[in-house]
Amino acid sequence: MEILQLFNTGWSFEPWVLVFASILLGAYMLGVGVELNRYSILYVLGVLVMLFALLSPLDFLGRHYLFSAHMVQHILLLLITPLLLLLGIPKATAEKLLKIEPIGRIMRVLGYPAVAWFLGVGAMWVWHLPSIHDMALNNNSLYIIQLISFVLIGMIFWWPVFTPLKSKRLNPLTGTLYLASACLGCTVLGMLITFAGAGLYTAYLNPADTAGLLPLIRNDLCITPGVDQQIGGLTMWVPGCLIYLSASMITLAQWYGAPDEGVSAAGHEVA
Amino acid sequence: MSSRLPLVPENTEPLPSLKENQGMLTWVASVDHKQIGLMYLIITMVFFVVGGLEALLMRIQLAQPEMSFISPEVYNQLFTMHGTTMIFFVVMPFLIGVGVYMVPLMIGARDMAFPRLNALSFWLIVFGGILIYYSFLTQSGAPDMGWFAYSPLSEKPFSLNKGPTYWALGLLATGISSVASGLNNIVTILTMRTPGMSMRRIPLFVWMILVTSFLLIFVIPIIASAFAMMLLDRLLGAAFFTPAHGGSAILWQHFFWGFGHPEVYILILPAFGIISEVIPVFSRKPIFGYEFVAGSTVAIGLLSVGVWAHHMFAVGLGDVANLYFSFASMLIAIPTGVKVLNWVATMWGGKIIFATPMLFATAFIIEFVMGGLTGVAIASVPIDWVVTDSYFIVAHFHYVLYGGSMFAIFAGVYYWFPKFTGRMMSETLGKWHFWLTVIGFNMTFFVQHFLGVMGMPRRTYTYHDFPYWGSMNLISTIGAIVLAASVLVFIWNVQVSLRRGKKASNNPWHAWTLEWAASSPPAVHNFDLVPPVRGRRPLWDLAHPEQPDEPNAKVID
Amino acid sequence: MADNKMLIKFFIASESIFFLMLILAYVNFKGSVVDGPTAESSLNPYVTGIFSLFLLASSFTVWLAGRSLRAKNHTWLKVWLLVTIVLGVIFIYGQGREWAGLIEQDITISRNVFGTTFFTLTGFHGLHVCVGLIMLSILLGLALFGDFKGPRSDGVEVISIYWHFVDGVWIVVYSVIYVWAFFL
Amino acid sequence: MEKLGGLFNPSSPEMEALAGLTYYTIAITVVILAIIVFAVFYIIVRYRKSPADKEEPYQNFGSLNLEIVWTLIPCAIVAVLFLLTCNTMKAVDPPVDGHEPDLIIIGHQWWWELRYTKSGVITANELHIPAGKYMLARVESIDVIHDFWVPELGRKIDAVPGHPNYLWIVAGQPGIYLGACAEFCGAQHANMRIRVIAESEEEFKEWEKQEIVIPPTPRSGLAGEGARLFQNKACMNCHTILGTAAAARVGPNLTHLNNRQTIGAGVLTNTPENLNKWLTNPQKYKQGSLMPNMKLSPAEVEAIVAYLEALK
Repeated sequence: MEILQLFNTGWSFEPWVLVFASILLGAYMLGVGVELNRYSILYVLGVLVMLFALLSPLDFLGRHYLFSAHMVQHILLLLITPLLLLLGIPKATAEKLLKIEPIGRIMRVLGYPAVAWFLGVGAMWVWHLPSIHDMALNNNSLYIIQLISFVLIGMIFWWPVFTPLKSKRLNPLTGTLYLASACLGCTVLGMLITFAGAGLYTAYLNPADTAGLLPLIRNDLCITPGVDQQIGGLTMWVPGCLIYLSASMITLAQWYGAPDEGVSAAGHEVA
Repeated sequence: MSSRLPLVPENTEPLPSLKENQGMLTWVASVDHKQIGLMYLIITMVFFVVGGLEALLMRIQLAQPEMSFISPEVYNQLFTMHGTTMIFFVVMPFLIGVGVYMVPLMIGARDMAFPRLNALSFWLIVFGGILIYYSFLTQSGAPDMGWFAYSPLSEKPFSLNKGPTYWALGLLATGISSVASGLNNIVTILTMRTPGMSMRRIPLFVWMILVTSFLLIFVIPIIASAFAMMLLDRLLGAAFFTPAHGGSAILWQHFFWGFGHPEVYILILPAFGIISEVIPVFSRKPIFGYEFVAGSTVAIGLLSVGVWAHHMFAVGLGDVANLYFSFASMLIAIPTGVKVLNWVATMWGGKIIFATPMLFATAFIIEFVMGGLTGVAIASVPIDWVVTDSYFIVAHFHYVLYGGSMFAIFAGVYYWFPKFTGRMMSETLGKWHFWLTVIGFNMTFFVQHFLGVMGMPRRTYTYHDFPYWGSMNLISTIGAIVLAASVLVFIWNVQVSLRRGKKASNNPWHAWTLEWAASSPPAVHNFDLVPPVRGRRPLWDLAHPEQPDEPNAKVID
Repeated sequence: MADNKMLIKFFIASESIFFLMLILAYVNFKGSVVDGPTAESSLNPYVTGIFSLFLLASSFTVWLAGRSLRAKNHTWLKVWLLVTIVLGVIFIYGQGREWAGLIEQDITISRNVFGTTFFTLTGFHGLHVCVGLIMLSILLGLALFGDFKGPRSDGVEVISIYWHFVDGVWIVVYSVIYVWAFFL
Repeated sequence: MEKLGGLFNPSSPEMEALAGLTYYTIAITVVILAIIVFAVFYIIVRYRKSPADKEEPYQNFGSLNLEIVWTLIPCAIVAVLFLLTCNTMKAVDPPVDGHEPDLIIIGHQWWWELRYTKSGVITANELHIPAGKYMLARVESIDVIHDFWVPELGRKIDAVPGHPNYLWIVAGQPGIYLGACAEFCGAQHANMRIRVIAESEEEFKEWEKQEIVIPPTPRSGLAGEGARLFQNKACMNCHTILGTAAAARVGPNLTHLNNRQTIGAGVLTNTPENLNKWLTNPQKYKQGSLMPNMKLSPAEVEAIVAYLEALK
């Protein structure tokens, strides 16, 4: 099978994905309504990214052949999609939403920086413990749970820094620390995966070559299991971190942009 | 010598003194940030001379092929100690020292948040330095495994001498000192700012010190743990870095460069800060794009911790890892470039006064860009395979650390000397110092680029007489001698100016940051009255009430 | 003022990097032990687990001590500080016992990379516990002399933050060394 | 004018690729440097404050558009550099693809042990290769980290204990290419030199044939005396000579010493006189070398030199 064929045939239309996507869109229509503006565009973009991650050959590859593809998918689902979705929610809607109990109470707990941080970084770590990862690959429902949990936990993780309620956002210096420490969290994991010997994730060692892709991957692209695992680890490490870092740059930029109220309280917020 | 430190001028207004002068005791027992700052500067100048002499001896040995001026063992000790001294006992403590002196003044504070911790930091540096230099007295001499102390060369049985042990202990002490001063600076900057001095108004030097301090507290522990492991290996026979016993030679490199690369930014960021203070004042314009200079600093700080493996391209980590690290390393060029362009833009359209500080700042831009560009080049994996561990690298990082950090340090000294001592430095000697430095520096290091690509490895005590190697090395050596002369001129200038320099007003450069509102030298309590802060340039606002920087800033005093 | 607490928080951040490195070293060599003892072959997760509980408990009691200070209840402040110290000492005794046992079987820091990383990691943690115990004893001494009027005292709060940190580190260390070796 | 070495004389396809990339990059960086330098000098001339001028200049606080522009331009440059890098990687360092190494290069303090896996030849410091033929080397170290570097033939590669690396060695034309250890490895790091001797296929085969013959041990005369001394003195504790009891691997294999051009990893050219000097006191020529001064009498030195020269 050639790369081109892969891009034609590699698409899968798993019902649960479409259901999940339509839930997301439906909720948005109910909550916000249907109009074309900055918010809705971002939101829809987020959904599209998610669909790409879940339906495109990326998912196929990640599930059957390449750990690295899987990692790209994770980055998209845990870092990109949720951020876009979050930025796609207008302030008013968010306020309405938080008024409804128990959502408000739950978000107050989950949105607490420490909690959100541990959820976000924890998701990365737990789902990449070799045993659990292989389990998820062999068990369809667990696999689905894994991917959906990425999107939801991702939103919780970004909440303290990019909540629609600007007033509730973390002070940018604290936000930078929040994101930088998260970056450290996934750096360490990426490092371990990169420098651990090949075969950390047994499923990818010698996959059942259902689609006849293996020759293409191993010979034409020269991606051995070892290289594959390295690419995966480094993808989590470098691009993953760059997303966190760019995010903190954005928060800083916004902060500088805002008018200066001249109160020297930043320090105490940082502590 | 007399009980009075040479730095204390015998003029009526005593240098930052605790009322009457009790000789050394006021200094040794002092917890005043200004005195501790000055002691930092003095001690680093001493170490600077020592490290410089070590370099000079090496250059003399290399002046001609196959010379036997010093033995290989001594040569190896010299370059090990030269690197260690210049990094840990000159550039780092100097920049920290200026920070200790200036940060409280710049944010309108009375002192650091933890004055006694501050004193501890300083004395630990001294202690560490003594510990390391003591190893020269052991019968087997100083450490000779290079400042990077690659295992297993730094391990038994390959280094049976005591040197590496003293070295690791001494650097542990300075490491603790750096973490302490980092913590101290962070808390000071975050909590001790005068009303109105919001985080968006602090001078850029303070920004850089803040980012540097965060780097310090987060990367020094990396090397501290590595030193601890190395000591356990050497003293208790542990097996972290000894492949013969199942350890890993590469793990040390990861730990060392995991600290070592951010360290480079610890050495250069405060220098950026000094430049960002000097250039606006002498161009008579505010810094161009304050937000971007400060923001890019944060970006550099964050990126710098994720790129260490570009020091290890030749180790064989695999092409994938190499390419990722290559990419991440190149990214650092972007925020750095932004900085440089902002400095140039600050000078553009200004009315520039080329006093000695500005001369050094201007030269800094060119020399640093030179070093930065070679840095981008060697971030490319194949190029690194050609030039790593060759004299090209020596040239590269001397352009960054001498052409960068040291030029900025000189600019800072000439700029703040009036504040430190109440006297101006001699402009004539200053110009001499400047031109000797520029000529000597470029003569020494520019040719080394070519030596490197022609195949001359680093850390070699001698070399065969290949075409042009001898002549190029000779040029380099002569340059080194000129550079040494420039340092002598500088020291002479400091001496003369201390005694006979012309009295300085509180704000001789008509600068705009708070430290210039204090008397020169500042009183023990720094300010009688901190001027109101309604923008990034409080003294400009005072001088030009008709056009304040932030016309509609809320007044808080 | 908040400075002292801010200081200890950043100090702890710095410290945790130090421990992170020791843990990474342990993980790095986890798989590469060719001969000689390993965690599986030479450790006992249950005994150590029980002693760990004492340390966890001490974290709770130091919190109670702080609370009694806020309630200006000085007797209970002293009691809880004492209890905390005792619990800490018990934990240290447990670790000493474990080390002695290993060294009797000639499992030392110089035996192989497991010994090297294990003793380094647990050793540095033990060192931090001892430092914490010293500081707690000083607190207790001051409390006995009635130094703390309450309701607030930077000394008590800062040192309890440090103590929680030492405790948290142990949870990580225990999971990395024992849980990973025996329960995963 | 004498020929410049290293990057200026690329002698293998790999090195040509490397030189190309380096020149492109240097060109880019030189242009950037030129722009900055020009700007600075223009400013120095144009914006110098005249003493008479008491006015402050226009206070310009920055420009968002400019910042964006000069953030994007470096991004573009970095992108270009990175693409150049990726393109060159494979050309500079071809993948191993599971080939078996043709030779094993082992770094010692301070000399190189060279083992040809096919023919079983073992030699030191002088690497014979057939010109134009790719040889896959496995690079190892027996003590500390070394680095194999022949500037005119290609990349550096570290010799790390416990972490073997692979390197394709090829020389376009016959000739002698000099290199050295590039990773600091102790007292005599400077005198841990490599000389790659690229020769025609036939010459190479011829050399290999000579190297594997086991020379007869001289029984009589000065050489025979030398042979006995070699066994009785400590020589055989460190060195190997095929066909004798000497089989240690601490020092270089001396079986065919007189086929080599240098002694002491490049400190002296290999002539009887130099060998004589060397044996009298190695520390004089390679201070700190692991070969001690054996305190041999001139007569003994004569004998051993005769023996080593006799080995054919």
